[in-house]
This record gives sequence, C-alpha cells and structure tokens, in this order.
Amino acid sequence: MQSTKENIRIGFYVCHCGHNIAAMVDCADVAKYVKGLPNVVLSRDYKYMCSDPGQELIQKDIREYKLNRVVVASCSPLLHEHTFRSATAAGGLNPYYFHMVNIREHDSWVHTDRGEATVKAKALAHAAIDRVAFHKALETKTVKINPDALVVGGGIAGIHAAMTLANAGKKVYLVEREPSIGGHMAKFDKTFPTLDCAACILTPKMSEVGAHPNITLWSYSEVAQVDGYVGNYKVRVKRKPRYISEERCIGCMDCISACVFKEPKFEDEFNEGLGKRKPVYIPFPQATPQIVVIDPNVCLNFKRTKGPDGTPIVSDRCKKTCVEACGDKNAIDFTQKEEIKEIEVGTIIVATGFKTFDSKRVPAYGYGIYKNVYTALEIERLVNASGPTGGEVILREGKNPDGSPKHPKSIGIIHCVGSRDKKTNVWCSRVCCMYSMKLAHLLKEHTGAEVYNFYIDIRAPGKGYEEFYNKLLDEGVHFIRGRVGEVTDWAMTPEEEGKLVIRVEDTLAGYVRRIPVDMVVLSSGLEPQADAQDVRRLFNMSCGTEGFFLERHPKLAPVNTFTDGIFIAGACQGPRDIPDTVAQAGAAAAEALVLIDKGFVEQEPNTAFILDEECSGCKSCIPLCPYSAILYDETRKKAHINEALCKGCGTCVAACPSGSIVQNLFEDEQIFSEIQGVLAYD
Amino acid sequence: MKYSYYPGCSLKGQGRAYEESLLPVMRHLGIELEELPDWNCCGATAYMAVDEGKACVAASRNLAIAEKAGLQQVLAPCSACYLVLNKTQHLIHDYPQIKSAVDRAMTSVNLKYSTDIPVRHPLDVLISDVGVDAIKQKVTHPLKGLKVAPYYGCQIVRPYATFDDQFNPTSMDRILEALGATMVQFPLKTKCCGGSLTGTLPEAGLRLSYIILKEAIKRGADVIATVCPLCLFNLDSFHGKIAAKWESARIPTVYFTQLMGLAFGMTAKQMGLQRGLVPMKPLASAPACCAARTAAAAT
Amino acid sequence: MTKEWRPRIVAFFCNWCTYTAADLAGVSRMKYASNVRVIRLMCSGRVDPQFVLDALTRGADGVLIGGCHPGDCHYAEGNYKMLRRFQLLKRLLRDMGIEEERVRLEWISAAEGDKVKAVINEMTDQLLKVGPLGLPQRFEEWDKEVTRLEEEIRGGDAAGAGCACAAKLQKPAAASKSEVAHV
Amino acid sequence: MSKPKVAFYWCASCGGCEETIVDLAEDILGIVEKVDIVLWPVAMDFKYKDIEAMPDKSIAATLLNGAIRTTEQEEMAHMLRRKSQYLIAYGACAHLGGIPGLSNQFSREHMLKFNYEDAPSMANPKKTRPQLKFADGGREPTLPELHHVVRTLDQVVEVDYYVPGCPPTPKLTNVAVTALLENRLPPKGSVIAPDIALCDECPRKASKPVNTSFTEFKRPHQKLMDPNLCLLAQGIVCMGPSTRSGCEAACIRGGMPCTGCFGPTSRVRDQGLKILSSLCSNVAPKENGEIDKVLEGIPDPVGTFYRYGLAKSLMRRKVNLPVK
Repeated sequence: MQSTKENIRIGFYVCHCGHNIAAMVDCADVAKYVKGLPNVVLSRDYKYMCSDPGQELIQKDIREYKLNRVVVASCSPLLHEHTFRSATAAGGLNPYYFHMVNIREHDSWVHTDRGEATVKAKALAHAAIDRVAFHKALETKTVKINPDALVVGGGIAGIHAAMTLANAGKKVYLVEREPSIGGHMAKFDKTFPTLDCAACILTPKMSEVGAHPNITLWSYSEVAQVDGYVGNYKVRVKRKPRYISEERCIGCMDCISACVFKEPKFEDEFNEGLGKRKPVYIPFPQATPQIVVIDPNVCLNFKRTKGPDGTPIVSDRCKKTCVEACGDKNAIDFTQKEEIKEIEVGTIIVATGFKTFDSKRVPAYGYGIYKNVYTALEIERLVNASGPTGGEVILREGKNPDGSPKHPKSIGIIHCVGSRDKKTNVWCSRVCCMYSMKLAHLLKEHTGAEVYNFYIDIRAPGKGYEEFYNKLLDEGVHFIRGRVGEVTDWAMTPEEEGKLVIRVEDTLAGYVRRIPVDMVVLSSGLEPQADAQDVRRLFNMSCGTEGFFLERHPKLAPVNTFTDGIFIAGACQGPRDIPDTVAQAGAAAAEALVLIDKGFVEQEPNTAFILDEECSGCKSCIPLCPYSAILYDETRKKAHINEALCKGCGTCVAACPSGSIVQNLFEDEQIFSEIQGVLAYD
Repeated sequence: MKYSYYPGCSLKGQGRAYEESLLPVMRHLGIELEELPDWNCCGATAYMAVDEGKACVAASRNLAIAEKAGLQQVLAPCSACYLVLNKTQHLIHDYPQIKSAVDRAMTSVNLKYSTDIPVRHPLDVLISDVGVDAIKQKVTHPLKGLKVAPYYGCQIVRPYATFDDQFNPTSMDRILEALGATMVQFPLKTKCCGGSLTGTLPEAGLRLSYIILKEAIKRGADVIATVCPLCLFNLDSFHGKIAAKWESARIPTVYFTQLMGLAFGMTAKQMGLQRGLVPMKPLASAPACCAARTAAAAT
Repeated sequence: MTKEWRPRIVAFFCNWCTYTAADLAGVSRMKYASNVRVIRLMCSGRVDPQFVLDALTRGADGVLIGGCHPGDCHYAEGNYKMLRRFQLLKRLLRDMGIEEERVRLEWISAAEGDKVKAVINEMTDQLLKVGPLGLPQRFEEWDKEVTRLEEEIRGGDAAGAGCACAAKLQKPAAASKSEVAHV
Repeated sequence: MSKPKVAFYWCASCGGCEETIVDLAEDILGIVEKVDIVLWPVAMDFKYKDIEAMPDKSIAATLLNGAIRTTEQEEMAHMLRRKSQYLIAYGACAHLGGIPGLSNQFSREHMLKFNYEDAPSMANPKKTRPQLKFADGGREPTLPELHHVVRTLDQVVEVDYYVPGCPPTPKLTNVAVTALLENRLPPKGSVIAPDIALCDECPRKASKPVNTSFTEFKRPHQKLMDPNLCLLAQGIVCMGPSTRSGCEAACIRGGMPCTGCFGPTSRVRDQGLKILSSLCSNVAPKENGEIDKVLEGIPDPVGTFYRYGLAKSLMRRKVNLPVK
C-alpha cells in the first residue's frame, strides 16, 4: 500500500458555504469525525473555502503542517476543483494531491434531514480521505490551439462572433446553411424598442463579413463531421451545389431576368411564402454573398426525378436563357456537385439559432384554416418596405366591393402561441411580448386599424422596453389580458359576419368576450431548430430538456459547453432578443480568443497508460478506444497508448482482463478505496 | 381484429340506431365485436359528479370482466362510456384512495383490476386500425353531393386527446370524406350540445342545441353527423321547442356509422335511420330501392 | 443504534451527463433520498464490474450506474460498453442469488436533474421492499463454522505459551495483494 | 545437519495435484534426496498423532492441495499451519477453491441429497446418509462434518505461497521446491507463476486480429475449431487474457480454450468479472436485444468465468444460500 512507502499527511477542510452547506450539514461534526481518520493531520471547518482567506489557509497549512494531501469538502468539483488544485499547487504541492468532496449539490441542497445529510457528508469525506492517500503527483498536459476558428450559423449571433474574431486578426470560417447569411434578423422590418430598421443595422455588417479578408464565408453549406478535440478540430463541411460558380458570379442578376419563367412562380422562402420567386433567384436584395442560386426542384433544366443517391439529374431540356444572359462570365454550372471541404480549426462557435413554433399545432387559433390568420414572421414581411407587398398590409382573403385589395380595420395579436403551455412548450419565448408590441405599433402605423393584444402577462424587462409598452398604451393599442380560447368564423351577430371572432376570457374585466377582427396575428414562440439533436451530437454538446443547447454553467459559463473549445451563442441556447444575442456572441468570441491567444490549453492528466511489463498483448483493449489511441506494437507484442490521443474515458481500463491498464486520477486502487470509504460510515 | 364491445345503456335504448348501424358496418369491415358479458352501467352522468369513487367502481367492474375474459381491447361507442372508462383508468393511477376502493370492491366479487385494457372509440379504431383506404375500398354507393356538418361533441377528445386533436378533431371528417361526402367547415365541432341541461335547465340547454343546428344550416349542411347518443338526442328531439322559442332549425342528425352503412350499400332501415325524428333526404347515389326505403324510413 | 434500516446505494456517475445532472438536481434544490453515495468517473465505460461487486460485498444494498443516453456519450461509445457488460452482469448476479433491483443502469443526461431524483427515490423504494443485502454480515454468518475452531486453537496457543503461529485469518473479501513474482 | 522436513497433504481435491508430484519424474529423486517427507497420505502411511507430536514449526514446508470442505480438512489445515514454517497452497483448489468451489452455488443439503439420493448413478433405496457419529460394538466412531461453504486454504489459515494450476505443472512445482530449498523466496503471499496473462506465452497470440469484436459465442463442442487461430477470434470463450500464465498454454496447445485455473494476476480482484468486462465490452451490437442474443452463447456465466475461482471471487458463494 502507498501509505507504507510514504508518510501520508492529509489536511481536511469542510466548507460552510455560508449557510448553503452549514444549514443542512453539521460541518464542525464532520471535521471532528474526519480528524479521527487515518493519516489525517488536521481537519478544519471554514465559512468560505473558495475565498482568498480560505485558499490561503490551505497554503499556510501545507507549509506549517507539512501536509502532502489536501481534501476539501464543499461544492461540486465541476465548479471549484480547479480553484483548490491551484491553492494546493500554490502551497507547494503537486495539484493532483488534492481531492474534492461534493457536499453541496449532492448533499446539503438535496436533502431535508440534517442528521442524514451530515452522515452522508461524513461518508463522502471518509471516501476522499481513503482515496487521496493513493493519489500521485501528475503533470498537467498542454495542448496547442490552432488559431483558426469556425463559426456555425450566419444569423446575427454568428455574424457578430465571426466579425469579432476576424477583427482580432483570427482566421474564421463562417458556415451558413441558407444561400445567404442574415438569419431571422434579415427578415425583420424594425427592431424593438428603438424601431431601428433591421436591414439598416444588419446589412452593413453582412457586407463587412462578405468582404472581410479574415473570413471565409461558406453559405449554402453544412457541417458534416467534427473530429478531434480542443485546439485541434478537424471539420468536414458539406457545400451544397447552388449550380453557380461562386468565383465567377458577380451578382448582376441578369440571369434572373433572363429566366424562361417570365414571372416569379415559386414560393419564396425568405418572404415566408407570401411572395414568389423564380427557379434562379437571390433570396433578398441585400443577400450576402451576392450570388444567385438555382433551385433544382423547379428549374426546367433538371428532371423531376432524382438520381438514386438523391442528387438532381440535368435534363438539358430548357432553353437556358440564363446561361445566355450570363455570357462570358460563364458562372452557371448545371453539373455542380456537392463538395466536401476539410478544415482544421482550434475553436468552434455554434450559433445555429432557433425556429418558430408551428402555429398549426394549435388548431384552435385557425392558422392554415382561416386565410387571414398570420404568423408574426409573415407580418414582418408584410409590413416590410422591401417585402412582397412593398409594405402594404393587404389581407390574404377578401376584396373590397370595387375589387381592390382589402386592408384590415381591426387586428388581433395573440401572444404566447405555443409558449407557456404544458401542451406545447412550457417556456416563455422571451421576445414575443416585445415583438408583438412592435408589430402592433407598425400595423397601426401602416393601417390605422384598431389593434388588440391578447396577452397572459406583459414581460418587458429590457432597457427601454417598459417605456415602449407605455408608448403603445398611449397610442391607443388595446391590451386584453387573457389566453385566447379560439379563433373562429362562427358569427353570432350580424357585426361578426365575415370576420374572425377571437373568443377570450378577459381576466381583468372578468367575463368572456368575443372580439371580431379582420386579421389575426399569432405571436408564435421560439423553439430549438428541428435538427438541434443532430447538431448537438455533431459537436458533442448536450441539450436541455426543451432541446436548446446546454451551457456549461447557467451563470458562470453561459457560452461554454461541456466540450472544451466549443462555444454557443444566440438563440440556439435559449430564446433571446437581438441585444442579448449580440452580447452573447461577443462573449463566445472572447472565450474563443482566450484559448487562441493563450496558444495552448491545459488538460486533465486523466489519461490511461499500459503497464508495459504486465501487458500480455491480448489486444482486448484495442478495438475499444474511440480515438484509436491504443496501438498494438508488433515488435514488442504489447499494447501501447498514445497519450496525446487518449481522452481519459477509462473504458479500456475497465475492460483490461489482466488489470494492466491504469488511468491517472482514476486508478483502480483509488476507486476501490473510495468505495470502501463511502461504505465505511453508516 | 377482435374487440370487446361495451354498448352501455344508450346503445341498447335511446341510441339503438347507433348499435344497429355500428355492428353491421364493423362486421362489413372485418372487425369482430364480441359483447362484453354481464356488463353494467359505466358510471356516467350524475354518478361521476356525486361520487367519483363509486363511479369508478362501477366502471372498473366492466374493465375487470374484460380482463378476466382475457380481452385485449374494449370498444366503447358512446362518448360518455368512452370518457368514463378512460377517466377511471386515469383516476385509479392518480389516486390511491380510488385504487383501494376499486380493489376492495373487485375482490368482493372475485374480480381483479390489474392492467389497463385500452378503451377505444370506434372513430379511433376506424382511423388507426382499419384505415381510410380500407374504408374507401368498401364504398359502393358514394355519398356524392351530401354536405355534412361533422359534430364530435365534447367528450371524445376532451380531456384525453388520444387519437385526435383536442380542438379540431378530423377523424370523422376523414372517414366521411372517404365515403364521398363533403364536409362543411364547421367550427362548432366540439361545442356543447346542451348535454343534460336540455332536461334540467332547458332555456340554457336548448339554446346550445339551437346554436349548433342553426350554424350547420347556415353553412349549407344537409345533415349533421355525430358520434354521441346524447348529442343526437339533443339535436334531434327539440325542434318544436326550438322553433317556438327562436326559429325553425330543422336539419337531420345521424350517427356517422349510419352514413357509413349507406355508403356500403346497406339500407336506411338496416341502419335504423327511421328512428330519427327529422328525416334525412334520400341520397342521389343510393340505388332506387334504397332511395325509396330511405324516404320510407324517413316518414 | 435503533435507527431504522435504510438501503445504502453506491452510485457510479459519469462526469459529463449523470454527475452533472446530479449537480443540476442540487442547483434546482430537488429533494431526494439521502442514502446514495456518488462516485464520479469520467465515463460509464470506466465502470469495472469489480467496482459493482466490491461495493456490494462491502455492504452496499444497491449499485446505481449512470451514463449518457445512447448516442450521447462524451467519448462516443463508452456507455454502450457498459451496457453490454451490464447485460451479462445482470444474469451473473441473478445466478448468484442477487435480486435484480440491486444493480441498475440508467441513462441520465446533463439536463435530467429530475430523473436523478426520480431514479434514486424509486430505487430506494424498491430496495426498501427487497430488504438489506448485508453481504459482510452474511460472510460473517457463513464463517462462523470455521471461526469456532480457529478461536479454539488461538485460545490453546495463548495457554501453551511459546507457540507464535497464531493463524491470522486472512479476510476473505480482501483479495490477497501478492507482489509480483517472476520465476 | 538433518534434511529439511516436507509434508504433502490433500484436502478437497481430485488427486491430480498428487499426480504432479509423481510427474516430476526423475526430478523427484533429487528432491527426495534433499528432504525428509514426513507426511504424504497418498503414498505413505503416517498417523495423525505422529504429526501432532512434532514440535511447532518443525516442518520446513507443507504443500497442501485441495479446498477446505470438511471439519477434518479444516483441522488439518490448522495443524499443518502450526507445524510448518511455510504453508503453500498447492493447486487451484487450495489457491482458488477450484472445481469443488463450484458447489458454492448450492446448499449443503442440495449437495447431499443429490449425491446420496438423486444422482442417476446412485443406488440407495434407504436414502442412507453419512452420519457424524455412530455406535459400533461399544465404540463411537465419528466422521468429519461437511461445511456449508467451500473455502480456499487462505480463507481458513494464513498461507505463505501459492502454486497455481489444475494441476500445477511439474516445472512450476520444481521452481517452487527449489526456491524453498535454496531459500530464494519471493515476498510472502506470492503466487509462484509469472504475473502476466496467458496470452503472453500463447502459441496462437499472433493470430488474434487487433479488431476482434464478438457477434456470437460458441462452446468448444459447438464448433469445428481452427487449430491455429486464436480461440477468441473464433468466438470461443477463452479465459487466457485474464489468467496468469505459467502453464505454457497447455490447454490451448491441446486444442481447448483456457478455463482459468491459474487464477487472476495480482492486479485483479475478481478474475471472472474481469473477463466478463473484457468480453462484453467487445460484443458488437448496441441494442439490448441483440446484445443479449450474442451473450446467449454464454449460457452459464458462473460456471464459465468461475470454473476454478468461485470460492475466491468477491461473492464467494451464491449469496442467498443457508448455513443451517
């Protein structure tokens, strides 16, 4: 046993964490109990171990009492293990002579009986005392950081993160799934509460991205595979064929006007289907990059049927007036195929955004049943001067007696569609109060209609937000508190005929109301992207229960993930508005810069190694390593672990049939002693 | 496919036209229904409101009998039965007091309630197990031109929306469309028919029936199709009173199974259509003899 | 001590999912049974079946192993390796007379603090029904048939002074840690 | 100077270990020359009281084979411990419990009933069982009692060294005896065999592919085996990777898989669990049902993984068996 070779001297500290631990665990009693355990030289309880005086106490004791092991019982090691290892090192010991006991998250916070919680704390402390005797001095590994970065998603979050990194002089790959960057923000008309024109503040940033020498912009592309680890990621990016050479297209759009389709005929995704586009198109005037796309599903030059691998087949049956118009530029290439690019980056920022709740999931609100029920995003396009109607708010259904398009005279905006509801999404979408009010303002401004907002609560906690709400009240926008029961065309009175009736319990007035309107706007909530689960697997991240990407710590590491070197920004982490998104994107970029500028990262030395003498060369471990870190040395007939590739999962250690692999920090003897320890105290 | 058929009181009494149409239609579609032996009241209406425990005991006896007989599924066509049997299963899970009351009662009659046998509605079975395509294949006399207001009533999708949407159910729409009928856009699909208020508080209850009838007529429906004996009773029985109080709102109300039977070439009489108080107009598509019978049955 | 018996559970949680979920349960102030003792490992793939049995033979009434959901392992597939071991281990334990409820493998993601709570409470309830395993006590009970003679001899030795070979019983549960012998 | 005294004794064993002594062939002559054999029941006649009369520690070494199953064996173990300077657990039964240890899956009553009543080869219409005491012409002879639990030697008395194997090879026996005679002893508690798994000296080692994963397991009688290919690569459960070497892969050379008689290496606490961990980790499928299907090929994990080591395993014995 270790202790026979070395005189183990353990210092034990139990932290009160203010009342967080002390209220449920009798810290003094724990300290007293531990004092009586073998090898323990001193045992103290202290109010805040993580404070400077707490850390200094450890350092002083190491010197004074010649401690060679330190155990702290406090919070989760995921929070403060690093802090106390550093304190141990500052006291002159190898930091890995430290071990931590979690008596807050795993004990005081989750139990209600002080006696039981104290017993548990003692058992956990006992285990640590037993375990730490087996600890060994280890060296911290460092890994170099590739200074190039990858940003996934070209919405406002991705754009801001990429610009921040690029302006700091780093090379950035920005990968966007759609043909243009801009994301949801590009579709918005104005932004709340300042009513800045979204395009006016976003498009300059977009062109800057497009022109930045440090940014490689790959639109219409998706990340297909991510390998490697912090500082050294190998990423495969799938570049979808847009049938246009990005190098040759100058964005003149002559091809669009020359297309054999004289009129736009196909649903325009950017305008939420409210407008039409041609098979060859540019998503919107300020699209970045300014390069057209050909949609093979509708372009006449492609067959209706696709090849066995799903790729479109060129039919050559169109007159190809577009090619003619392109002329010498020769940018149109119907033979373009999907391409895979491989890049190496050190850090990755995932900013894949959100999707809006599908309002059809609440049939009571009539979306998809009644034509004059709109989603908020449709209204954004409808009130937008560059939208399909040039900013004129025209109803989808109904004409004036003279046959002219009809404008709404009354509009109902329903908040929280799909949100704050156990049947759909329980969370608050955080932006829908504010954007509903913004749309209320814009609709009133455009149409002069009576606008009713139906809300559960008005949540306006941002800077200038409450003031915006007050402004709307002054403008005469109606606010009715109550969750809408249904939207129906069932008229009970002549005034309701031909209208959409919103039935709602007005909880301030205390009765059920029927409010007939011409137009209903559904403020749909925010949801994780449909493929969020796939994306999270791709980047080895976690998702919360609702499906948004999980941050490493909600307060202390809000843009970090559980995978080092991968950060998250924007609404892929949870619903948020533009100011918060930009702030978070900046934070993610700063976190990435910390790694890049430091140049290396320290890694847990929890790697495994083979006991060379003892290895029989049975090869059982070799196929188990997901990182191919275990190789079979044909000359020596033994297995060998490449420490640089080992990530420290310990699977091979558990599976070695002759016990000839050891994992640093998680040696068999350390774990056995921990098991013995937790069971030593009843 | 074999199901245990739980008729409940309605299908043997007031709503016998439902049984008369349901059984041949299901047989025609290859579904075997075996009537649950020695069934008793489902525990619906006032019972549930007065004493949930006892209502659950009544309901669970039926389920325990089915369990003892080793039956896999129970088919409950009446909306009230369907709801109460389902509700009983939920309550047994959620409330230990109810579970112990049920256990005690079952033990005393040598029965045991241990598993939840799925309680299914005919709409569910037709949509999920049989499928619209299979129904379509059996149609010999498509209901061309018949405009139907599909009326589901409040109970089959609320509160337990298991097979259809809670606010806008469409299973019956899809079945009737497969028969060739046209659905009118009917926003009152799941609104209240008046329920037992037509008896206890007629001025409130009748008004609710009137609203549904009037809206169906307004939307150009020829007939209201329903799945519930009580809805049919309310919508079919008070036309005189409704006319006296408001205006005449005469439109026939039938069980959706009756329409299915007609489309499968069965006669109006076989489908019990003669039991309706407001007669349904003969169908253009029906063979001459059938049309005559429909008319005869109607009068 | 007249304290009523409570099952003792040793839990092996992977660092990335289940340990984090247990932290989340703490941060969310969820309340659960206090009889679980968590040992942190980097991956459920590190769980050596020896750990499970060592815990049981040292007095645990149950062992709970927590890992990431299939497909979500931080190390790609460590959890599958644990799952495969677990499938055979369950059979082996059954053949050795250990009730199924005592050893449990659960996939708990970092977001499922509530599942940590539910699983621990459920397992505690199940073990309360199954009762104590008490292997150390059982071993002691088994060994009564041989300790009698040993004590007799020891007593004799003490009387017949000069005999220094009082046979010290090697504790059966602790494996002999013999040094390496190359011959 | 008198020759050192050596004793051989057997407890619950088959006699195979005694054979090994004989298998030393000419070498035994060299040993016999150097030592006085004071006890060897299988070959010579000695009386209990003669041993009892010897001074404590007067025997240099006792090589005891067999597990401890009866009160008599227990008593002998204690006595020989007292009389010997070195007590050596000789062979798998003394070391690990061995084949007799497998009866730790059953109760004593079950074993007695089977052996004296139910066994197909048993003709015992009166169901007579051995009696602990019986009267015979005024005398009252006694028989030893069967313990409920089969034990390894070191679970009853302190053991100095272990010579593993079922049976130990003559070569290892020679090594052990020579080491004793020449007083070149390894640290107390050592197993006299290399502390490395069997694959190290397996003739088929090179034939195992580095990416062996299992899609099925077969038992030796279920398959026509390739005589040169690693048995694990053929889906045959071979305990070699978790078993100490030193036997020179005798079974594998004979065409059969290793069943683990040499026990685990010093770094392993439970040989069976370790091979389980290793084999299962390398099972190919990922779904419960498919995993189970592959593992069906190991119908009796206890009998397979603890062929020799059950008494020495962490659980020792089926835990819900009675001791009354």
